[in-house]
Amino acid sequence: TMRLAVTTSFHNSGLSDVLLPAIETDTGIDVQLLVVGTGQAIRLGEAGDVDAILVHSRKAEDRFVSAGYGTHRREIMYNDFVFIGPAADPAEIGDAGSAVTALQRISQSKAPFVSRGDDSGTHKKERALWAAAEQDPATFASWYKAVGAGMGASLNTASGLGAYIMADRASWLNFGNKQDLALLFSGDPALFNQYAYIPVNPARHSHVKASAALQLETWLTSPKAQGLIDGYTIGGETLFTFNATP
Amino acid sequence: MKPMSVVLKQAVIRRRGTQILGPIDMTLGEAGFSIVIGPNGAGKTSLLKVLHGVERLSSGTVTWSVPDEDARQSQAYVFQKPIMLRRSVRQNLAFPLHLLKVPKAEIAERVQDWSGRIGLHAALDRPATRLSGGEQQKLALARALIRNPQVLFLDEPCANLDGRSTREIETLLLASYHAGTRIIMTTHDLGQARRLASDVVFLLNGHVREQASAQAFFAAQQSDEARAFLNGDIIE
Amino acid sequence: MKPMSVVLKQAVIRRRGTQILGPIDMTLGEAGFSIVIGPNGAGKTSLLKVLHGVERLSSGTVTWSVPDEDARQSQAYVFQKPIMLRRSVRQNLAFPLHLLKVPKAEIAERVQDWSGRIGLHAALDRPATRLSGGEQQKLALARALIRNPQVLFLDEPCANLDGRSTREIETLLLASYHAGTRIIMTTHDLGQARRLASDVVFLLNGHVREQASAQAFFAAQQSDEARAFLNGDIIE
Amino acid sequence: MNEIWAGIAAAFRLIVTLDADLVDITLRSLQVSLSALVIASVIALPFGTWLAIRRFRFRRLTIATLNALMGLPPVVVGLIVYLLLSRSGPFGVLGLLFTPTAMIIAQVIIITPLIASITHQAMRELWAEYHDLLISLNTTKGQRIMTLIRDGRRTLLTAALAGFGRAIGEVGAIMIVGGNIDNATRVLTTAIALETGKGDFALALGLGFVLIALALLVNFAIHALSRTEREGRW
Amino acid sequence: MNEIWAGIAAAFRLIVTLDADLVDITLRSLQVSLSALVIASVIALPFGTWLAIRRFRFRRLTIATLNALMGLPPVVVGLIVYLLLSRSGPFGVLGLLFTPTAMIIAQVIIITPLIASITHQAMRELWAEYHDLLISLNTTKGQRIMTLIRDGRRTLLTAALAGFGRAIGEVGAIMIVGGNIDNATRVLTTAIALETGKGDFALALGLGFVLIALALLVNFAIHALSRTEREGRW
Ligand SMILES: Nc1ncnc2c1ncn2[C@@H]1O[C@H](COP(=O)(O)OP(=O)(O)OP(=O)(O)O)[C@@H](O)[C@H]1O
Ligand SMILES: Nc1ncnc2c1ncn2[C@@H]1O[C@H](COP(=O)(O)OP(=O)(O)OP(=O)(O)O)[C@@H](O)[C@H]1O
Ligand SMILES: [Mg+2]
Ligand SMILES: [Mg+2]
Repeated sequence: TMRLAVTTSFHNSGLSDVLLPAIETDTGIDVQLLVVGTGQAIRLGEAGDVDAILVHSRKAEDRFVSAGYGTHRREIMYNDFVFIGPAADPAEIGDAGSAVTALQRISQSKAPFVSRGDDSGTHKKERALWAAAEQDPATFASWYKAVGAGMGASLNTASGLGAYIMADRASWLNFGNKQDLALLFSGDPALFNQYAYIPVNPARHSHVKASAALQLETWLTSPKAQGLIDGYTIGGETLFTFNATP
Repeated sequence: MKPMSVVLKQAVIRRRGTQILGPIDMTLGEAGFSIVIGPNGAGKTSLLKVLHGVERLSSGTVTWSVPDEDARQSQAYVFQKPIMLRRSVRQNLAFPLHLLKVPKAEIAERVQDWSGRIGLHAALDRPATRLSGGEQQKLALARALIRNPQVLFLDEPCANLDGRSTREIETLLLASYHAGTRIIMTTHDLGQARRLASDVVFLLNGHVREQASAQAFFAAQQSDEARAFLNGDIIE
Repeated sequence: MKPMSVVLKQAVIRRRGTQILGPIDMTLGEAGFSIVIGPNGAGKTSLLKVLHGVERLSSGTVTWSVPDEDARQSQAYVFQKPIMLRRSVRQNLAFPLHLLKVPKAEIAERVQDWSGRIGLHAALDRPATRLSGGEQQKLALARALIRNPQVLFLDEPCANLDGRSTREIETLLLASYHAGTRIIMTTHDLGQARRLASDVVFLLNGHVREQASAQAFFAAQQSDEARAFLNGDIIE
Repeated sequence: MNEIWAGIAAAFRLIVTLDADLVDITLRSLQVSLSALVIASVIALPFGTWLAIRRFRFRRLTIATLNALMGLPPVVVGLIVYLLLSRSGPFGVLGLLFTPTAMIIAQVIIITPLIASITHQAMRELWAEYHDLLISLNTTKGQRIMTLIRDGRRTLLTAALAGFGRAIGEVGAIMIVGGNIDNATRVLTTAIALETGKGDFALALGLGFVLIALALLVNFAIHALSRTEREGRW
Repeated sequence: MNEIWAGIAAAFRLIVTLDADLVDITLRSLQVSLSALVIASVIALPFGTWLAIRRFRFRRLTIATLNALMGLPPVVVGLIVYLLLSRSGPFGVLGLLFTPTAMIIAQVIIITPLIASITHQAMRELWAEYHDLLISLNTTKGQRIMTLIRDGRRTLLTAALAGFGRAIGEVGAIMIVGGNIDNATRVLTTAIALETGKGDFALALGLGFVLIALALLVNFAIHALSRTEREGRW
């Protein structure tokens, strides 16, 4: 067995339910998933409480590796972020040309917007986009709701409020409480969302199962994984795109 | 209010399968100072509680001559073990009056009056649970009398009292009796029974063994058991 | 075990600022059947509790002639309000013996013996809290005596007992006294005091007003108060 | 381990600088939990007392159920309240979701069984003591309940404090119905959960220590107030 | 509202089909909570009783603190236990993190103050009643505590059940120290939180109803057992 810390958005997508049994049959490794926030995942890795992490926050990942907590960073796959909102789309982001425009329209219409507000990969991406739109969420009025919660909980809040929210496609497709929310905008290359795998450094934590972590990495970057990841669909939509370089 | 009498018909209390009282058929008239006597465990307390209605019958009936609600409202009971509210002596005395929504001024006055009569004037603001055994018994008595009940039940009210207090309470009870209160009381002090009783109920093993006017009873007991009891002999 | 005597020096109990007992200077000798008398609230219960050690002194000292641990282990106390463990009568009787780790067989035997003596044989498996007032008092007494204490405190042990039980208990206590038990007892029954006492302590308002042999005390009281108390008069 | 020291330091810093956000969410925590406590007590104290004095057919069943309800999982309570208050739910029109009111509702549901159970247990003894007297004085049901609550108020303290403790430390339900919205429904526990998720354990612990300090403060205050009453066992 | 019906249906389906996963996590829930309950009771019942019989200088302070600890936020307890058991913490070598043992440890910390507080409150009355007798019989401290626990066992039931309820419904702490790992540390509450996060309310509610049913079952069982003792107030 080995322990892998993953972010809520990865787990909520349901992909792990496909991958884990395959990993077990192919490699004999029983992978135990710890589903936590990005920050917490990194902390678990730093403490040596997990053997590897799978997250999507480039800057934090680089810091993790350069501080010597991780041996190396290996990109596995990506999906993309999408804008969700009430089907009526009062801010009219459906035909926005770019993610930045969409955000600007939301802030102009002052339609309720739910932000993860938890420093997760998703949240960091959202802030970057606001910055690109030359807006500062700190100055927003109460239509901007930083809910400080995981992807699922934030989606629940958004559907309860009928608010806009930025989510990753996988979580959205796998989400069960859509009410009258709909996917309104997607496709901007700026919304690219890369997942990377980082084994914890055995030089720092001698007890980590480094060989299992490497075995898992090999499997995750194998053609078998590629088939499963690319082939994972919900309602006919592909969620993740495998992009590991062998 | 109308005077009350009470009739017990085939009254039985059963607990854990054994019959601790009855069957009893008995009438207690509208006036009188009835003393219930009998050995320990005879069922005196049980009988009083059944008459008053704090203990339920397993079978049989208790019927007061007035509607139930009236009967309950005009009775008072002094328990064998005094039950003290966890409040001051003053609040204990005032409690039954508060329940009746008596005006505050009148409550204060009657509390003063009764605390004087039982010699607990100085103790009014002390917690009732800290009083001595005898003081508690006197307080319980005053708390029962302060409502001017029409029917008064007393379960060994002088057991823990000193000689003088006993005499004073007896005077008080007799005054109350002569003023028309119906009194039903148990005691183990046969001297007291002789001094107070207008009629006597002699209980034995949960049954009424004898019921007679005090004069008749103390002059000549009908049963060997009653005779033995008065002599302090073994009764079987 | 050695006989014990006890000395009280300037013993005082204060509660809420008022002095409810003392200051008392008093010696109780190694043998005797001391009866403590006095009106309600005089401090009799407080005095007994202080001697036994369940109540603490606010100031002054109680000193037993043997080491404290020995003294405590060989005393028993019957409280004015019987304290019943929430267990069966049998378990109540066995409890003090269990604490002493007496062998089971012996416990069973002594429980049988004592339940017979107090006439609660048939009640052995009933919950003690449901006994009648008098039955509880007898059970408390048996539970105290079952340990064969060297010193026995009794606080109005016959208050709720019928005539016959009172006589039987008195016989039992006298037997115990003659067998060497030191007894200290309160009672409001002056007849009982006369029958039992070897010496008398008369308490009034928390003070020892008189202490004398029973003979001397009942023949001629030194104080007006004691005289008045024996007559059931008002004492001031 | 260092994290724990860092947490204490963080708590200290937060308190000393009277961090505006901290004051805000602390007050909200108090407001929500105390409101829930008051409402739950108003329901649970009389109900628990009533259960202690009343014999009826399904009494044991009711008590067992009440005891079981102490185990109501907060997340489930949160979900149900969410569904009821959500716009598509029956009370959606009230617009209460993601407001402190919704959080109070959820907490009331969670702590009422706890307070009622402890009350019931505490009042049984007192009722056994008062039973004969109160029946004898021909009291009404209401008078009995009032008398028991009044004279048993010291023992009811534990019931209320247990309820308060559960409310102030609870996170599952209020996260769902409150949404942990910054400046609107964020309270101490949801903020702690947030910082934990972020991996900022020091800050999370700091907030936790503030919360514990708050609980201590409230408890000491209540004990001090109840001490002003006369001492001792009545 | 439909969700609630769907939840009931889901609960029904899960139970009727005896879903293997469900049986697994239900048993784990029970195992963790009952273990925590037993351990916490062994600590809290004597301690609460001891507090009731012992007068010492800081007694009121201790009691107020104990009451305050009922408000220990589970997330904070979870964090602290995490930090202690983490590989880089002092007990890291034991490798207990993300195991049921860790979850039990966290729950013991959470429910012990609750059980001890209620015990203390319940035992005060009994001690007032027995005080003179037990002192008079020259009992040791241990004998006093044993006697009170034995004769007050019925009133201690509420304390234990409150502890069990809190443990079985708790999610914050066991999520952090257990990690909600499938087939290893997933229990009912963490599974509910997971399904809630996925927005699958029907399943979440279904699991919630299973949890409530479990709590009811345990309570009825315990009440039935304690009923086999003789009836009535001793
Ligand atoms: N709930 C009960 N369960 C079993 N036995 C009971 C119960 N209540 C009373 N008894 C028994 O019924 C008998 C009568 O009790 P009661 O209290 O009426 O006696 P009493 O005549 O008042 O005695 P005393 O003079 O000692 O006060 C006693 O033997 C008592 O043990
Ligand atoms: N804790 C207390 N606080 C205040 N007063 C108290 C306390 N304990 C006892 N007293 C008072 O002290 C006095 C003596 O009490 P004690 O119980 O010793 O009297 P007693 O002689 O045994 O009376 P009785 O014959 O009625 O049993 C009483 O007036 C009582 O009210
Ligand atoms: Mg009686
Ligand atoms: Mg006394």
